[in-house]
Amino acid sequence: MYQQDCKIVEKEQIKSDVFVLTLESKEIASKADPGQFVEISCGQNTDFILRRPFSIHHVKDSTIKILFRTIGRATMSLSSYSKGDILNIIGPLGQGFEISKEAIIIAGGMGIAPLYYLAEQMLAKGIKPRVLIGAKNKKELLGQEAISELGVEPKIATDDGSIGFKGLVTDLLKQEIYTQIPNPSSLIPTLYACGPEPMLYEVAKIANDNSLDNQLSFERFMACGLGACLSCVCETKKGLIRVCKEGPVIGGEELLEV
Amino acid sequence: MYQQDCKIVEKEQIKSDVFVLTLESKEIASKADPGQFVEISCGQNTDFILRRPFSIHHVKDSTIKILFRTIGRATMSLSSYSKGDILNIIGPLGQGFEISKEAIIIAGGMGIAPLYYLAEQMLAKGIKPRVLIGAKNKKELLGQEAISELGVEPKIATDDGSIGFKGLVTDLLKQEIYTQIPNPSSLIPTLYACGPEPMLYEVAKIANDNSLDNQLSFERFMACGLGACLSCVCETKKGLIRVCKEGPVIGGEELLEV
Amino acid sequence: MDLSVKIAGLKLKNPVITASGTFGSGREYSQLIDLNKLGAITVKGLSLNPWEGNPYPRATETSCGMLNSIGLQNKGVKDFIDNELPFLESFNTCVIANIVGKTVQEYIDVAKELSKTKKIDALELNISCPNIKEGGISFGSDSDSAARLTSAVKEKTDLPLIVKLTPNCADIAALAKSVELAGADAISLVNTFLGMAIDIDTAKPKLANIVGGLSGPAIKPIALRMVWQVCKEVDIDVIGMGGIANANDAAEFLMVGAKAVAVGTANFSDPQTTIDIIKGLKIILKSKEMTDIKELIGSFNAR
Amino acid sequence: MDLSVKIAGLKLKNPVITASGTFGSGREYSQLIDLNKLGAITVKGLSLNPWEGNPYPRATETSCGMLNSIGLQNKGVKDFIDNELPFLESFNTCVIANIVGKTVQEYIDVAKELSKTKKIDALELNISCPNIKEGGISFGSDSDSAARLTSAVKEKTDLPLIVKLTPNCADIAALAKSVELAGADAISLVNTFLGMAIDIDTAKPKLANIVGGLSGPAIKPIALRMVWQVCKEVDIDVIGMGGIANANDAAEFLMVGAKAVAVGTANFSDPQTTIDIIKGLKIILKSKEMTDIKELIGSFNAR
Ligand SMILES: Cc1cc2nc3c(=O)[nH]c(=O)nc-3n(C[C@H](O)[C@H](O)[C@H](O)COP(=O)(O)OP(=O)(O)OC[C@H]3O[C@@H](n4cnc5c(N)ncnc54)[C@H](O)[C@@H]3O)c2cc1C
Ligand SMILES: Cc1cc2nc3c(=O)[nH]c(=O)nc-3n(C[C@H](O)[C@H](O)[C@H](O)COP(=O)(O)OP(=O)(O)OC[C@H]3O[C@@H](n4cnc5c(N)ncnc54)[C@H](O)[C@@H]3O)c2cc1C
Ligand SMILES: Cc1cc2nc3c(=O)[nH]c(=O)nc-3n(C[C@H](O)[C@H](O)[C@H](O)COP(=O)(O)O)c2cc1C
Ligand SMILES: Cc1cc2nc3c(=O)[nH]c(=O)nc-3n(C[C@H](O)[C@H](O)[C@H](O)COP(=O)(O)O)c2cc1C
Ligand code: FES
Ligand code: FES
Repeated sequence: MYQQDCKIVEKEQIKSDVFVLTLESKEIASKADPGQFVEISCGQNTDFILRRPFSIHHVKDSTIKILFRTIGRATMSLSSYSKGDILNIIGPLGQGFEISKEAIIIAGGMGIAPLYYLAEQMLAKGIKPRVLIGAKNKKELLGQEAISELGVEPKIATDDGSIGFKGLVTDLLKQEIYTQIPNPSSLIPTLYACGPEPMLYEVAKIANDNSLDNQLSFERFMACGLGACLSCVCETKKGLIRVCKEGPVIGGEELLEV
Repeated sequence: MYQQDCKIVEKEQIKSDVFVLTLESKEIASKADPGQFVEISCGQNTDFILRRPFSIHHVKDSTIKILFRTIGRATMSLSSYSKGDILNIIGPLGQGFEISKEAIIIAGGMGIAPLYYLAEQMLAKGIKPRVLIGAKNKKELLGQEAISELGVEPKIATDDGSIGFKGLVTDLLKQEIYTQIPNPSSLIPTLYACGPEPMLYEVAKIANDNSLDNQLSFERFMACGLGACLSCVCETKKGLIRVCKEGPVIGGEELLEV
Repeated sequence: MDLSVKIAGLKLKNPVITASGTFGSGREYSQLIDLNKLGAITVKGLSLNPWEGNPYPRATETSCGMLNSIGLQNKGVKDFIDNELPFLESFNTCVIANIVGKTVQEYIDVAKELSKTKKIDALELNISCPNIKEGGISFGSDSDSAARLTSAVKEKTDLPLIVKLTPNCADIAALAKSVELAGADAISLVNTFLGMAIDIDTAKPKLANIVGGLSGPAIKPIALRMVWQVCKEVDIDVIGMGGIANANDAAEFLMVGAKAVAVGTANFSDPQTTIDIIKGLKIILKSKEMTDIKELIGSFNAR
Repeated sequence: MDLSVKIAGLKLKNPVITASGTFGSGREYSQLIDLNKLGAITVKGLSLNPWEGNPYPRATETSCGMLNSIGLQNKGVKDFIDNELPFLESFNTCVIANIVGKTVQEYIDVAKELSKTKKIDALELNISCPNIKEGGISFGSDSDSAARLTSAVKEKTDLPLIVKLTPNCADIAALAKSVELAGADAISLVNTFLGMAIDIDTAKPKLANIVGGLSGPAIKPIALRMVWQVCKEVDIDVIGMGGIANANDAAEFLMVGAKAVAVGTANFSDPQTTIDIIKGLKIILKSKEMTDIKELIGSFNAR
């Protein structure tokens, strides 16, 4: 874990409200696992005082990328920074995904942020995951191209059917599990998911019904991001855990009420 | 008095910590008298919530200029705006200078901000003021060139003598009054001053000793800038006045303890 | 869409009021906003005779807030009646007079003068100004003296009597209850929180009065909690304030049960705030498919 | 340059302490800052048996502040002694244990367990947590119960006893005086201010507990005023806190008379805050041509 002033070496705007920042940090880049996150100080002299957590979206050489949507004060402020500016960053934080030999990746909305890096790392290890991406509609869809460029054609689900399967990405997941010919390798897949909480619970349920391992990346309100303040807790079968420390990736079998 | 979103049509950095912004507002420009000021909202989602007062430094066509030094949170924030950005502005506010036929203008530091506009307006009316500018040193000197370009050669005083007279601008003023040949027009000059408060009191004293009219532009902490909150009061012979409303220009003869 | 509310029987066209001391007598703001659009204007605290207020500096900025120690400078109730009231009368909005005094009798005298005019819609008893030793907070910090003053003034006026509470107390609900029992027609809260700031270079206080009242967004969470507690405790109407800067903030106070809200410090940040809040409340109602602000009031779901 | 101070006889290498509940047991921060540099570490509130705390969501951000309703989740004093204290011991800094209880007896039991270890430098009696019904604030909101608890614990421990006061009271100086008379060796203040926030879309509270404690820069002016009032009133040492985020803030608290300061919420904004404050205080001393922090303490010039 490091705290550093990192230079923004690249800034891309990929939708009207979605940005990618590339940040220089040899140390964080060298330690970052897929599923881990960073805590960023998103502005000076602002009326918000807490850092904000963002998943590590990509690592290359001595840089990391984050992918974010502007939804409030801090992300708006973050989007006003430019190439060359400096951000103070703490990371890598939390427990990431454990890579297994056979994988189905399920991304809902911004959930693609950590899962893109996961897919990339799997491919680097010679594992070819299946990737399902869900979005409200074609316009809000994130990550299709990026995943394709990795050499995996993602399956898409949109609420309104404006592209791909019409319905929830979890319905697409059920199809994938129940109707697709089992993968020739005949290995049992692990499910990897990140997205809105109801989606994660649904994935856990599907995994449970099919006795599949599953690793879910959760979001909780975080004040410290370091495990000190106990504001990010989640109840699990093991008791209360800190999502910033024991998470954000949690085994679905540990959730209560699935 | 208007409240408007005004576009920044030009931004100049004239020293490492001094900026000039040119703002578009036909309405404010058409009403602004020398000595009046505007209240600017210097940032969004900031930890400071009050507007900041800045003197009107120049008016041309439908634009006004402000000249400011970055000394704290709001002025730092203001300096980060760029050409094309929008600022919300209220003005023109307060009572400005009354122009007289014979004038000595005394500027200390940022005090040049309203006095430049005053000099300009006097010249436009065919009155040629004498101008004295004080600064800590040559490096911090503001307005010499700008005033020269108006066609008046200003006299300079610096604390360290790095340029011009060595000493306080008020000492230079005494010289000007006591030792200079009286102006051929033989009109008695009015003193116009803006700068640090001790300087203003000294000008008032000199004016008093020499029975000269004098108009002094004061600074007070201002919450509303409109005359509503009573935070900017100054004790005068007339009682408490609101510097934002009855000022910022105050006749030196009204000050207590001169 | 119906934004109108009733406070102690007084009908306001909408629930947005200006907070005392932050809006002068409205004159200063009338060039920038249409005063006819406001639910009500609360004027600066009025005493019987002119008050000088505290020495300068009287205000300073803090993180998301400000401290003031104006100390209730005002020209006295007669000057107000002669010179400001005729101006205010020309607008189609309610006028609430905030009154202060150094003795019970002075409060009564100010209330009587104002009641006589027949041009004031309600009185707001300021027993909560933290900036002056006599008057203000000395009456408001304990339940007994607050209740005594309330009933003394109530006896001498027919106007709706709003009592403005100080947050500088241990049990705001108990304080509210005691003024309700003493005859208050409505309660407004919060006034400012006593605070201070130091200039570390000079080692001197930033306010000549050393301490002053904290207002602005910084205090909103505490103010909202207090308004909620008071709304649960009393049956009379409550006007909520403290850090309200936009329609969302106003909605929070209405949702916990305030019948109306007052905007103070935010008028300094942006003179359009009250007007923006009125517009914004309509948008909020629409998004909730409500047609009457009274549906929003008290809709907080504490679970 | 001498930054060392004494609190209730305990020597700290500098006056910068971490505030309870915002720094865990130091472990989390030890990868980012050198704990040896701190004046003292105050650990999270410890109860006799493990406490679950309040349901999620437990925190939310407000203007220049945050609300928390953690509710003193902790694994109990034994777990702390077995698993955290050995870690803390390895650093050259003082350790202050913050203790909580639901009964006087529980406070006493926790104090005894900790005193036995001989590895704790001082106890901080938390009678001011606004987030739990029993324990915490129920002891701290009135002078009598605060005094009774203080003397009960004081009898059973030889450790310096710091009593941490709640700001949710009408007269902080009186509260401080009563715990001083009851035997407190030092006083720390402020704990958080009770506040709340609402999600207007859902009409639900942002905290599952509805109310929580407000901390951060927003509260600094009120906290500073209270620390000043307490320093004037009592003779024992005072630790000041509430919204301290930089060396200037810390200097303000020291100038009004606090012997040391604690940093809470600012650790979240920037884990380097404590270290930066220690450096910054040296710069402030230098600019004032002082060589000893004790010259700064109490140097406030109220005129
Ligand atoms: C482990 C983790 C990884 C994340 N990764 C990404 C990512 O890769 N890309 C991305 O766009 N977003 C990510 N988020 C969410 C991101 O942190 C929020 O979008 C951001 O905090 C919103 O800040 P804001 O001020 O713009 O919005 P606000 O106006 O503060 O709030 C908007 C919403 O965000 C929530 N929120 C606010 N502060 C926090 C906080 N400190 N922690 C968690 N939630 C908060 C609020 O509850 C609210 O619902 C992640 C969150 C977590 C916990
Ligand atoms: C009528 C008037 C005209 C002015 N004209 C100019 C000008 O033309 N150019 C220029 O550079 N400056 C001018 N000033 C001063 C300018 O307003 C301050 O520099 C600015 O408010 C500092 O804000 P800050 O946040 O950067 O500094 P801060 O960190 O807030 O404070 C730095 C200093 O500025 C003072 N200050 C802060 N807020 C205010 C306020 N609202 N009103 C007055 N003083 C304040 C503080 O007391 C402190 O001493 C004028 C002030 C007044 C009253
Ligand atoms: C500069 C200033 C002057 C005030 N004067 C008065 C007053 O005369 N009477 C009064 O009852 N409250 C007065 N108040 C308190 C406000 O009416 C309001 O209760 C408080 O500021 C909290 O609201 P806010 O956070 O929206 O400002 C004053 C507040 C400020 C900032
Ligand atoms: C998340 C959080 C948890 C806290 N837990 C405790 C605690 O366990 N015991 C305690 O005495 N104070 C606790 N506090 C209060 C702080 O120690 C401190 O008194 C308060 O936050 C004010 O300081 P600050 O503004 O610097 O945060 C907690 C504060 C926060 C923000
Ligand atoms: S955010 Fe503080 S413990 Fe997780
Ligand atoms: S700044 Fe409000 S009256 Fe002058």
